Amino acid sequence: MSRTWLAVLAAVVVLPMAVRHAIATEIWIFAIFGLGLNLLLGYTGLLSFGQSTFFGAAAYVAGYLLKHSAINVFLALAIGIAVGAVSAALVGYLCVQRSGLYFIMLTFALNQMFYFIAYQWTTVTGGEDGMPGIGRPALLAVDFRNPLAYYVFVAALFLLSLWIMKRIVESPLGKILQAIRENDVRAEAVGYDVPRFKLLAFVIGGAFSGLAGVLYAMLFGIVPLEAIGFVFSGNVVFATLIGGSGSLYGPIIGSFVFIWLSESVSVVWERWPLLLGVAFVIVVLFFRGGCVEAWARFWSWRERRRAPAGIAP
Amino acid sequence: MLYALMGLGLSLITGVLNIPNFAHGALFAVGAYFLFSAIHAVGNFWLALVLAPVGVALLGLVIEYAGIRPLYAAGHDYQLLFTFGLSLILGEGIIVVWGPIGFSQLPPSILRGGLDLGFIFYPKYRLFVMVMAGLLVLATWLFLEKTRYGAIMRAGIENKEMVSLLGIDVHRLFTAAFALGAYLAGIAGALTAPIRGLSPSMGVDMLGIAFVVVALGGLGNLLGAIAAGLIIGVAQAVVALYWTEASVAVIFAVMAAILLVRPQGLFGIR
Amino acid sequence: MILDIRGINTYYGLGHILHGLTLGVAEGEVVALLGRNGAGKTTTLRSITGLTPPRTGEIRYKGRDIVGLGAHRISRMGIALVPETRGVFSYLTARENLSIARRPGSRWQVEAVLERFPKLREVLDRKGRLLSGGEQQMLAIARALVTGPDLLLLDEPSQGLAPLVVEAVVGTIRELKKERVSMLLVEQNAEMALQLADRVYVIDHGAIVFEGTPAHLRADRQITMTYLGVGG
Amino acid sequence: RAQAKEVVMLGIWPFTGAFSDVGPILDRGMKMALEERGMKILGRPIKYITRDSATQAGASTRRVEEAVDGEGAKFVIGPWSSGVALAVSEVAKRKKVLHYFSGGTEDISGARCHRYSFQWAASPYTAAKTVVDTFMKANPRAKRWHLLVADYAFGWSVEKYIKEVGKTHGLEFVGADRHPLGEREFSNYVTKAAGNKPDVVAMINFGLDAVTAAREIFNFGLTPKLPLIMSWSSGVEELVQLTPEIRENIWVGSNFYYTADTPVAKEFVKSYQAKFGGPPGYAPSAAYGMTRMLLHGFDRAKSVEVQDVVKGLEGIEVNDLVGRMRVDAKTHQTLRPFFFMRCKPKSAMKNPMDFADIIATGDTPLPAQYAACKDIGSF
Amino acid sequence: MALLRTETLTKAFGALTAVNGVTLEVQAGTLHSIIGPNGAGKTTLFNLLTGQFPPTSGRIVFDGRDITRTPAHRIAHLGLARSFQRTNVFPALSILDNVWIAAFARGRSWRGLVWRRSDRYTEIVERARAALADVGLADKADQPAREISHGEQRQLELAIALAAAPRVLLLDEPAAGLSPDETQKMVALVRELKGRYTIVLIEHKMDIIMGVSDRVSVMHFGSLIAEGTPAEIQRNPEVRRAYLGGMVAE
Ligand SMILES: Nc1ncnc2c1ncn2[C@@H]1O[C@H](COP(=O)(O)OP(=O)(O)OP(=O)(O)O)[C@@H](O)[C@H]1O
Ligand SMILES: Nc1ncnc2c1ncn2[C@@H]1O[C@H](COP(=O)(O)OP(=O)(O)OP(=O)(O)O)[C@@H](O)[C@H]1O
Ligand SMILES: [Mg+2]
Ligand SMILES: [Mg+2]
Repeated sequence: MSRTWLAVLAAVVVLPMAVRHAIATEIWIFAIFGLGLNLLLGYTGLLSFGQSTFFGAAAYVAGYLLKHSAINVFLALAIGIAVGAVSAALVGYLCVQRSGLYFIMLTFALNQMFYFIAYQWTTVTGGEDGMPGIGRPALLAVDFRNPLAYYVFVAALFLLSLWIMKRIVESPLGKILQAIRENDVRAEAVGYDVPRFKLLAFVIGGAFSGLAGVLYAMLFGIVPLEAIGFVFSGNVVFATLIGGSGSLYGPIIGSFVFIWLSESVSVVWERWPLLLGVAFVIVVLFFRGGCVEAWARFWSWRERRRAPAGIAP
Repeated sequence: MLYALMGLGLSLITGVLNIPNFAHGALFAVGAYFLFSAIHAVGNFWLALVLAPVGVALLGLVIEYAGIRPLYAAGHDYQLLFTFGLSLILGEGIIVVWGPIGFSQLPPSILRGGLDLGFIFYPKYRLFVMVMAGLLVLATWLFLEKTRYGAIMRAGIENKEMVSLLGIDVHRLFTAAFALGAYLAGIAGALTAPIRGLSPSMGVDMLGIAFVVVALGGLGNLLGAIAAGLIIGVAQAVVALYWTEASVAVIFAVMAAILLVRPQGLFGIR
Repeated sequence: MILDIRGINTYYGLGHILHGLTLGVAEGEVVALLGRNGAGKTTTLRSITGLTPPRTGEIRYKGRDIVGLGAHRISRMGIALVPETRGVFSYLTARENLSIARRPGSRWQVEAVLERFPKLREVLDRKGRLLSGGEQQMLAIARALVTGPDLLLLDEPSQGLAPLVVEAVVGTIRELKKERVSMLLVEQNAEMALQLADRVYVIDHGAIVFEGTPAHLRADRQITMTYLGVGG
Repeated sequence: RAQAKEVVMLGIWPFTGAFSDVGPILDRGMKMALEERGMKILGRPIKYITRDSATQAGASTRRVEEAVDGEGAKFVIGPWSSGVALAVSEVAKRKKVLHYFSGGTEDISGARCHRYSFQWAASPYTAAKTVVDTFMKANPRAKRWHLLVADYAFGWSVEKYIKEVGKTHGLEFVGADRHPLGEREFSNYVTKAAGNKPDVVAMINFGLDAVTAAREIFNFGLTPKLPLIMSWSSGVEELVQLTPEIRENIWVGSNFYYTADTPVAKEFVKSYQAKFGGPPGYAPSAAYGMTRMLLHGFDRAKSVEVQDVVKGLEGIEVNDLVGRMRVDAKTHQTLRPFFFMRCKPKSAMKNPMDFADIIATGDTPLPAQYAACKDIGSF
Repeated sequence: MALLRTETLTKAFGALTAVNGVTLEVQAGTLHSIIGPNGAGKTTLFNLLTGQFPPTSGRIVFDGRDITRTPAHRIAHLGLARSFQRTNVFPALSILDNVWIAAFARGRSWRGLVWRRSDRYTEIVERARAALADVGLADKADQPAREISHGEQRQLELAIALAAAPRVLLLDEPAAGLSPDETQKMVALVRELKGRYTIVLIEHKMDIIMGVSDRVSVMHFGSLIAEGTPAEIQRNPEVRRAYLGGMVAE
């Protein structure tokens, strides 16, 4: 087992002691969400600004079923993953042909469309009221209403997701997606159906988003309207960028920093989005590459400072 | 027409500068608030209507110079992060400066009341806005299509290096394009204020629509943005009459439908 | 010397392209720069025009160091480039292509340039992308001329042109020379370059490997074989 | 530990997001009510904390849970928007903490009622009855009504009751258009309303929707020729966003108006004016009023335990902010008067905040056959 | 029978007809060169053959099979690999990954696409390493492609084409930008490959063309103006006028 995995495991164990269970749980949920996005953003080079479409759609569908037909947890998760994947396939079908700004705007606009559908379809989604009353059915005598039990469940799923994502990025698919990001014309010429692969990445990302969406709904017992809104889409992009989109682990660090930061700042000052905005601007102007790169830079700076001393006779 | 105006400004910035400007809605709101303050400062609607968008353009100038210029070479992700952060700052800034509660701004007295057009009673101010927006769109279009500057900007869309080889300062050109885009957002906001009033959230409300207009019109296609703005305005008005619940979602549905048929947008070439 | 390049080093990101390159162009002189693909000819021109400024070294134009000035400033000092990609704006008409380059004090106004390329007059209102390759090349040269340059940089001006048009370009270069415009000519068509040039440089891997008159170069089989791939 | 004796109260207010305008003033109201008691209840210190609801159900849920778990908050007041309130109400139920809310959802004391949540605002029925009865008394011939309704549960229920009450007056509803929440382009609705040639336009919407629509109705020249009724308005907060010209001939139903003629209101308005330089609107008053009711509940229960306070509130009857107030033990609905005002023309305004006169109050409770809260349940 | 054949293949970009009625036959196992002035349409012809864009009219037949409107990635699977005139690699990927990507595309099976670790495909890795060894890049396998010199990128360009184990190799100016000795190496390599693959070669360097080609076709303004053995082409007056000019002869 590598050092990174040990670090992640340590974080999983320590986090619930450091912050409240709900926030700790939400951090890992967000990390799952971020993992899905990063397959698109970091590996395929597609900046999707509409990830909450899949997150929200999965949360609504699974939430609805949890509420009305007493399905078990794993079925709910499976349904959420499926809904995430299918909605991603739909949106992806429209979007993968486009690139650059067009892609961003399309994912954004389609996200808005789903948002307004959820907003208006009050009989099912509850509109602005959200869809409350979602339970966490017990599984094998484990009562997930206990926050710690649920935390352990989510953390386990997160580790599973991370492992799956690691396998995916280390598989041929991961390499092919990177190749597409680097040079899609050449990838096509070498023999890959580029739109098809982009769609596949989209669907996998959607499945991860769907999983995160269901876990989120069960965490708070409600699917709030904002779960499908563009602010949510933005947040996951920003969390990933703040963490560093170049690395598999970037979104994990990002979601930790993002959620922890916005929660603690919001208690301090009511105009906290202003600070968040300032933070974004600072990251962009001075720390492009996010935490992962800032960390790497810090280390190389330290190494450089130490090196001369070591060489000196 | 207002949609067209918004779309035009955004299309200019996204198309010419290749920057996803999520702060465009915030600039729109700032335009409205500048108008409000300017009226209180100079006591004259018309003068304020001239001053407010110029103020927004100046703000745009500063933003471009200080923030956007270093980002042309960075990826869209960072540009997006920046403009989104900017929109948060501007939006919250409005609350800090003008307070969280909205205002009403009456039209100038000669434009109050309405005209009976026989089949419909229509407020004079709305007619004025339509004419103004039409004129502005026309002026912008003429400026970009018929003058040397317009040609330069369109050339800049295609090939920055070549433009600078002709002795033209591309940076200044882009600053000007951004300022012009900000100006259009600002004047759209100022013109809207007497209709929809002012509130800190007005920018966010408008942003989604502006993006749809640009996507539909084709990136950087100014004429397309105008046409898309009109189409969306009409579609929304018609749907609101028959199926009110859908009047917002329809904008996006129309977009999705058109993009299915024409993936490059209505008039897109790329 | 109207242009005096001394020991410039130019990079693309990490790629070190020009290695201490030195060359000069005298007033009213036509200088040819020859070399294989990727030797750094275009990079030399980009260095001069400020598109890819050298990191070190000196470029003096009319006695003034122009390294680090913006491309537009350098252009306004009287240096014009006809790029190898032509750089015709495809969504502007030919007339607009010319009009955005126009400068008040230029010694060639649009009319004067059109006199030189009568063919262009017929296509003035056509969008750039509809022009034929030859027309595009003419337009690129015309556009460089209306800026009124004292130093004209030509990057493969004969590229993709029919022999007759090549003749026209050759003719134009000769006339410009009579008007004492200095020129730096990059050409794959070595024969044409050698006919026109007063002096020749051969560049390889970003450094000058030969300097002399065309006659000298023709005589030097070694150089032509090794660096130009011709003359065998 | 000293801390254990503290009573922790949470104000969950919208400091950012859609209703960021009212967050700070809600906070003021609650703080004033607590300070009146010297931040003490039954000899124990009160610790007042706030959280930002952001008008997002998810964020509110998260933050209330955090305040309950982390800060030991046991009494929650707020937030502002109905949707978010229902989410907070769920948390209250789950975490077994007391929740008091004021706003336009019937569900808190209706379909989704439970032992821990209370509703301070009048029932939509009370509002509809007050509005229609009073308006018809003043304008007996205005029988053709056009309704403009926000398209969600609150709008539907008020619409239902207005039509119900309207029957007794023989009203003809010439149109009833629903608009989505957050609509900003009302020109089409207004044109349609004008086409119906009504005697009066009645709006059932709230906040920015109501303000934007009222403005548009004026722009299209309907007001002041026709009367416009804002059936369920926040009063000051909405009226201040309009100009005197627009307000002319607007009639307003509200849960509070600062000229309310009760001793508590007079005292509150005076100290609020002195502190903040303007009269309180509905928001600070509701926060103030709810906090006072909650404290009355403590007094009656003589305990600081959540379940005791709940029991203390159930059936309590006091003369407070808006007059005689009673908490219905079966539904947790606060039974109380609703206000109906008429806006003043510019010339009659004594100061810029002198918007309207109260012309009537009404307190008819929701008839039992409509009550959706069949069983309030146990703890 | 010809392995690769075009029938009156035409490609117009608006008013410009870049490839005009080209009918060409490439026999299996031969090295067939295409020469012609800049802008004659040679690269465009390659782009048509590999499906980068569809022709305006005409047909392409590969191994008896009509591939005229087959998309690029499908054509690559059929065994048509190309190198690009402008270096066109995956800059952030390592040299080995660059080649690996091409090798995997033509791998026997894509089983385990999203799951199996990519270094477990031993056969693919071997083929990739062999291609790198062929062009002399084996010892740089782990460097990112963006950090190697221009000449090495040209070699990588060729390795990517080779790794696909193609049946026909389309080489677009493989020697452009190579220093003289590297050019020599390239010529040697092309000679060696000649036995193994069917090769179509575009080159401006006449010494290479004349040295290695079995047949030479000459394009001019989109059309084929001549075809023959190197010796015939060198003697053809029209070719000399259109392309070779005065430079080659003496
Ligand atoms: N944008 C770029 N980024 C990185 N490297 C580049 C870039 N442009 C050119 N190069 C490299 O710089 C070197 C010199 O290129 P340059 O274009 O100057 O050659 P040239 O002599 O003009 O060749 P040609 O005859 O093909 O035009 C080449 O190795 C090329 O690959
Ligand atoms: N996508 C395109 N759109 C429009 N015109 C194009 C396109 N691609 C190539 N052309 C034009 O088609 C003509 C033929 O181009 P092509 O690249 O095939 O020439 P070539 O024979 O390969 O020349 P070279 O020897 O310089 O590589 C050129 O004039 C070129 O400008
Ligand atoms: Mg070049
Ligand atoms: Mg070519």
